[in-house]
Amino acid sequence: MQRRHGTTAANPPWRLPPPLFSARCKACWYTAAALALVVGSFWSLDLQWGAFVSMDALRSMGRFVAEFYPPDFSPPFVAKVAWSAVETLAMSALGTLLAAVAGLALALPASRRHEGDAARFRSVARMLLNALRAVPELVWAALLLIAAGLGPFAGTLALALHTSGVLGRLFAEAMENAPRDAATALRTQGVTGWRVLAYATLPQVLPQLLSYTLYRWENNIRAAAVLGVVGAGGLGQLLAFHMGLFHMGKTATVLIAMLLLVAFVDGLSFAMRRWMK
Amino acid sequence: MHLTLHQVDAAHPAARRGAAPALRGISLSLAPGEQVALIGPSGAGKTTLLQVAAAALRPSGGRVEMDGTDPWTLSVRALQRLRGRLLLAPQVPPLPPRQRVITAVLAARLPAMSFWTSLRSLFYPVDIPGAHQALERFDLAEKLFERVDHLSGGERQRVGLARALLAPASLWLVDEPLSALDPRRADEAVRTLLDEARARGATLLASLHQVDVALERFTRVIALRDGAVFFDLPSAQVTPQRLRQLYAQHEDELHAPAPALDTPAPGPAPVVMHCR
Amino acid sequence: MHLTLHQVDAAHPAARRGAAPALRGISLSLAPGEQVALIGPSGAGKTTLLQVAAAALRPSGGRVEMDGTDPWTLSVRALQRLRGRLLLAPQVPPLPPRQRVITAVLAARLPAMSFWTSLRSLFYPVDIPGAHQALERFDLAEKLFERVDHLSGGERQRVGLARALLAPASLWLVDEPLSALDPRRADEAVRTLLDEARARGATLLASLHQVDVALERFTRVIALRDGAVFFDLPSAQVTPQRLRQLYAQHEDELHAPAPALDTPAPGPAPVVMHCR
Amino acid sequence: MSAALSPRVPRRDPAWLKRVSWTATALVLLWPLLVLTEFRPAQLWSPESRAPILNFLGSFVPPAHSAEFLEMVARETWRTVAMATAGIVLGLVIAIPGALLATEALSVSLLSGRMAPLPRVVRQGVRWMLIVLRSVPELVWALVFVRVAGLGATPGVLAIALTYGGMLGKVYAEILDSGEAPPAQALLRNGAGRLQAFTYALLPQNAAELASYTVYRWECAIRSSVVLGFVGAGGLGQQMDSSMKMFNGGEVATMLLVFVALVALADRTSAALRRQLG
Amino acid sequence: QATVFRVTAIPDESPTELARKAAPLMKYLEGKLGMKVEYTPVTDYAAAVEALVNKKVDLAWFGGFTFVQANVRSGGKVVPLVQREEDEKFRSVFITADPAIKSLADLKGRDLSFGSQSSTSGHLMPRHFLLAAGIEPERDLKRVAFSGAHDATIAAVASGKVQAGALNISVWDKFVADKKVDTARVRVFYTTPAYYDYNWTVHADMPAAQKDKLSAAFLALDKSTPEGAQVLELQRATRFIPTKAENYKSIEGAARSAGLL
Ligand SMILES: Nc1ncnc2c1ncn2[C@@H]1O[C@H](COP(=O)(O)OP(=O)(O)OP(=O)(O)O)[C@@H](O)[C@H]1O
Ligand SMILES: Nc1ncnc2c1ncn2[C@@H]1O[C@H](COP(=O)(O)OP(=O)(O)OP(=O)(O)O)[C@@H](O)[C@H]1O
Ligand SMILES: [Mg+2]
Ligand SMILES: [Mg+2]
Repeated sequence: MQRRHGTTAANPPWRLPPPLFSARCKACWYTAAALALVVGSFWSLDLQWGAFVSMDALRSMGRFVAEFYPPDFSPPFVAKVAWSAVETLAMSALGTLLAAVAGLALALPASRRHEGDAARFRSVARMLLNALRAVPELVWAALLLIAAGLGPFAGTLALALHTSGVLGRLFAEAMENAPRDAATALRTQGVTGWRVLAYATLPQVLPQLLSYTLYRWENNIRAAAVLGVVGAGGLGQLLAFHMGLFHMGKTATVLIAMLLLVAFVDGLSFAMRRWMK
Repeated sequence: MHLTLHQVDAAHPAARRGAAPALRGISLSLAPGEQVALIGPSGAGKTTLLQVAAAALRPSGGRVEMDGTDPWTLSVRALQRLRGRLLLAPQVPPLPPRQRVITAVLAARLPAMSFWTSLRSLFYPVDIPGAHQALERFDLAEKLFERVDHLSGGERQRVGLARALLAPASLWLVDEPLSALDPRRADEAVRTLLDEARARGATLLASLHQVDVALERFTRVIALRDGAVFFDLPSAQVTPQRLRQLYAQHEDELHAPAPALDTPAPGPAPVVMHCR
Repeated sequence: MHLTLHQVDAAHPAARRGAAPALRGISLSLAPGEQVALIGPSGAGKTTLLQVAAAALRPSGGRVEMDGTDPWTLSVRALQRLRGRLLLAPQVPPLPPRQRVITAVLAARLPAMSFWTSLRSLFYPVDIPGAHQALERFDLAEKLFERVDHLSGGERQRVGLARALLAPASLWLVDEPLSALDPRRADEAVRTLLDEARARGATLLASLHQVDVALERFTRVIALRDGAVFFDLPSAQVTPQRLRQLYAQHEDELHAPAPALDTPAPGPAPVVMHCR
Repeated sequence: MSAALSPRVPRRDPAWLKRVSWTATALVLLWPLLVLTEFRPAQLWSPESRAPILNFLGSFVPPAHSAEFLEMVARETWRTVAMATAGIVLGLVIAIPGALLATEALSVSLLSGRMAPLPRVVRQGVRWMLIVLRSVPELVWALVFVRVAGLGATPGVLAIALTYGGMLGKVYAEILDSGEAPPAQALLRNGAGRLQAFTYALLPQNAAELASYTVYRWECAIRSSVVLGFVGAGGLGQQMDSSMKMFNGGEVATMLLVFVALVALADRTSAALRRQLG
Repeated sequence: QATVFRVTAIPDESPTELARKAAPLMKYLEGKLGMKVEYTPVTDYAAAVEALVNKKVDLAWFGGFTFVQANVRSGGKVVPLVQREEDEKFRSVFITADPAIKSLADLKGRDLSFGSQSSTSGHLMPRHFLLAAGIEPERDLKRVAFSGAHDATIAAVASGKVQAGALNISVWDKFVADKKVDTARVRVFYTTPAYYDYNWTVHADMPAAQKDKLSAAFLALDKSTPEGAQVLELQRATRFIPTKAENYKSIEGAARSAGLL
């Protein structure tokens, strides 16, 4: 209320436009850098779009897809696929569960949840999270296979290690981003630490955390497929085996099983979010 | 608790550069057990003042003292302990969605709860009767196990107030406690707050837009305008003329003869009407 | 716009089973250009009624009609077009954090904007003067380019109201527009709303807790209690006795002789005092 | 106001039984998981497994640093970054419309309680499409595209685009749904269009989250070791895969360092984006 | 496509190794064919098969089994041109680092790693001879893994990840010769009988003149010239000889009986 702006003034304040671009506008530079990267990428890759326009190309793709029909639904094979699916599900579920717990534990020191937060271990925790997730599952698996031998245990741990890096980071960001008023209210009352977390921050970010976790689970179903190739068993091993041998019918069955697993987790995450609403 | 502010300036960390500070040279002193209303036009700095008084916002100048100690010189631990003795109820009740009323209300007890009790309370509320009683004071007992995001606006606000009753605080800083309440419940709420504060000897500072309530129920009224104290008087000395000036919109109105408001000027002592 | 409700029942989808419905058998009719205040105790169903009137909540029974058509029989397209002609300003202003005031205010224009214009407006606001003027009506012009999460509570509320002035609507449903405003700005805001609505011939239904404002400024007052219409009268016929009954807390108070409120019973016509 | 008439204090939390039974169910479900995955942590520390793993880890130092190898790593790194970028950009073409169609935050009919049948079908359809896109492994997509584009970067990039399109679409939709609903609802209720509600209410809230998720996915695409090598597109992931299979610790270490650097870069970028948008 | 001649190979060894091996041969072919020759390493057997069947590459290095797969998938439209002399009598070896394993029968209840599932010498033929010895891998072994490539199998056995592995004898010999494996610990405990394996295959639609030019180029490789010596050395071949589809009938039979085709 310091100054009153009349609409009749010679140069009313609204005539002064907010600048759209200035050299200090970091966002503009980021946009430019991103554009340069995208253009550079496409330019250096010489992708062959021409090949896709012909009718022939589409027909040939169609033929490949058609080979998947009919899927092999013979009972022994379906039983085998079902068992592998259970194995994959177990590996991915336990891996994700462990990762969610470890990720949350690491996300706490890695996030600055309020202005006054010194967050002393933030950079250390972030570095640890980065390292965990910079190492791909496959590398973790190879390391752990040496230690634990072939089998699902190594695969599970590999998933858990990589995923805790991923989830830890996502959790930390979700918590830093959450609305702060509820937590601030408790904090001005002298409550600290995990109790603020449990009574104010978590109820707010829980859907987000849950949805990231479930989503990572889904991802890990696919990742478990890759690990299967290294001898961890499950759908992945079946897929690689039959796909490599061009057993298209059997491959189709395995694909359907994977689709169902992913759809199951997707449905679960949908239901969870609905339930939390 | 004894609260003193000496020449306090404060600005919001996110405020744009060049903006006027939200508080300028505020000095005031609240005796233990005093009950003070804070009034002033929108944007005057009431919320900011409450935040400063709650040691939630660090003043950019001046000194805050609580029972003689400056909270900003304390160690983190001691500051936390000090904060355990005060309660700030924000303008918008800070209730995390999806939380149940009982959990939200019991959260006020956290400073006094041990680690294990607070953990246990997440799974099974520790003090159902206590929460029930606090809610009942605000006529909300039947919503005890409801989720806070399933409440109406006024119900949420009352949940926020019920927290005050459970907090182990000796300084209550309440921001616009009545904004979403109907006259009857507003009256009841303010009486409950005052009675409880008196019973515990807690100092109460409440910002209000309901001038009539402020004048009738509180013994002292502090008015803010543009970040500075406009007046700080016993309620009986607050004249309609002063109020008009307080809420006047433009500088010129402040000094010019009071514009003809469309209200007949009331007598010297404020008479409270059915508008409560 | 002509709004009619016939025997409308409504319940919140998330309400727990067995809870009483939020609205029971509401019938009312608003003529085009009428200006009606909606009062009632907290939790009475005011917000719910406004939602039903805005075709935002589907009634579980009864019929809603806007200019003679039931919105729930319309196709989605037609319903969305119809919604373009009404404005619901919620109790808590729905402002996304990080947005600037000007963008938030101009968002009211969206139904009338093409997609490209609205996209362009994100990069450079299309109607700065219009937004400035609307904000000026609420004494907030200097916050034009501020971020909404850097505003005080009352300022946010006024941003929400300024949206109404820009919306191309002929039915305004405003939920507690004055809750966070000081008396002077509240008076100004309600006058602005009423004047603008009158100037455009828009129907205005505003829920309020400020009974004095409702009686003084609006010609008709609808009172809700426990989800049903308690009275629906011209303002002049609303007696203090009726108001006491409306806000009474317990069923027994409703029928027993009115308890001695700590207010001297005022004369038949409500006198508005400085409590505005 | 019935409670005032019967001011009985509730004795028990009504949600208690439900909580106990859910916790019990979860614990019961955990058991078969532990059995199926042969969860025996002690095994990791058995003496016979300690020696080989220490051996392998020992071979990490010194990291491979011959000029030839470093040059190869640099070349492959750029190639991977380029392919990941191209793949993600093409993926966005699928993900953005998919997310806009799938998110419930923009449902007009949901405003009034229940979603209408047609939008529900569309939404389900889009969700299934996204599920199919991301649950078919990259190798299958790659083989489909090998038929038309031959070996090289094209099928790899397309395979990334399809799978990542499906993933991003789903996550975008969930991010939009888990934000605060009232601003978008208010706009829709006042008659604004879906895209308008998206740009005016959902984006300002969620832009930071969306941007940082995209950067994270980009980083994943770089790491993704399987897709690109299949079809001869090369890339750092493929190198890593083969060095790993050969237990060539030095090479693995060098590439891990590159990965860590890329991850740190992505982290910085995303933090900066967050600060800008948040 | 007329200007570039595209070549690929199944990734029975790590792609970097393959690319290194292929470089001199490509240069040699470039000279003989008079056009640019481009080599693309892939990490998946199926990708190589699909690429040749769909004429996305002109020449491919196949194993016996991959050739059969390509032959079946193209409806007999691929032609094997040449093979190494060694490929007429190719063998696989079973290796182990476990002193307790002395014969195929000892494998029961142990872990075994094959190479790739599409490999002839790393999977099909070892499986064939295991079956002949009365061992059904899925039933009798504890776990079957696919390392993906022959060298990877050696590494897996040497590191103790699996107790036994089956692979291509020429890779094994190469590893032993280069001392890349500790023969005191890892040893061969079974060598299979001989069978036909690797060849260079083209699509049947390739013009006859080019086909002839190509086989002539391969057949002309000779250890006495420095260039020929280098190529043959890297290909681990003494010389190339012509081959024909009929040679691989027995592999096809083995594949069918093992249920892999
Ligand atoms: N989202 C919701 N889910 C379930 N129940 C609700 C929800 N919102 C409100 N209710 C219940 O519906 C009833 C009417 O609520 P409504 O919000 O309409 O009240 P109101 O008259 O606006 O009250 P106030 O003055 O406090 O804003 C209340 O009992 C409330 O608890
Ligand atoms: N988070 C913030 N960042 C920057 N400036 C702020 C912030 N919050 C408030 N302000 C500004 O500080 C000044 C004082 O705000 P404050 O919230 O204290 O006012 P108030 O007296 O509580 O008003 P109201 O009655 O509207 O709630 C106002 O000009 C306001 O715009
Ligand atoms: Mg305030
Ligand atoms: Mg309401």
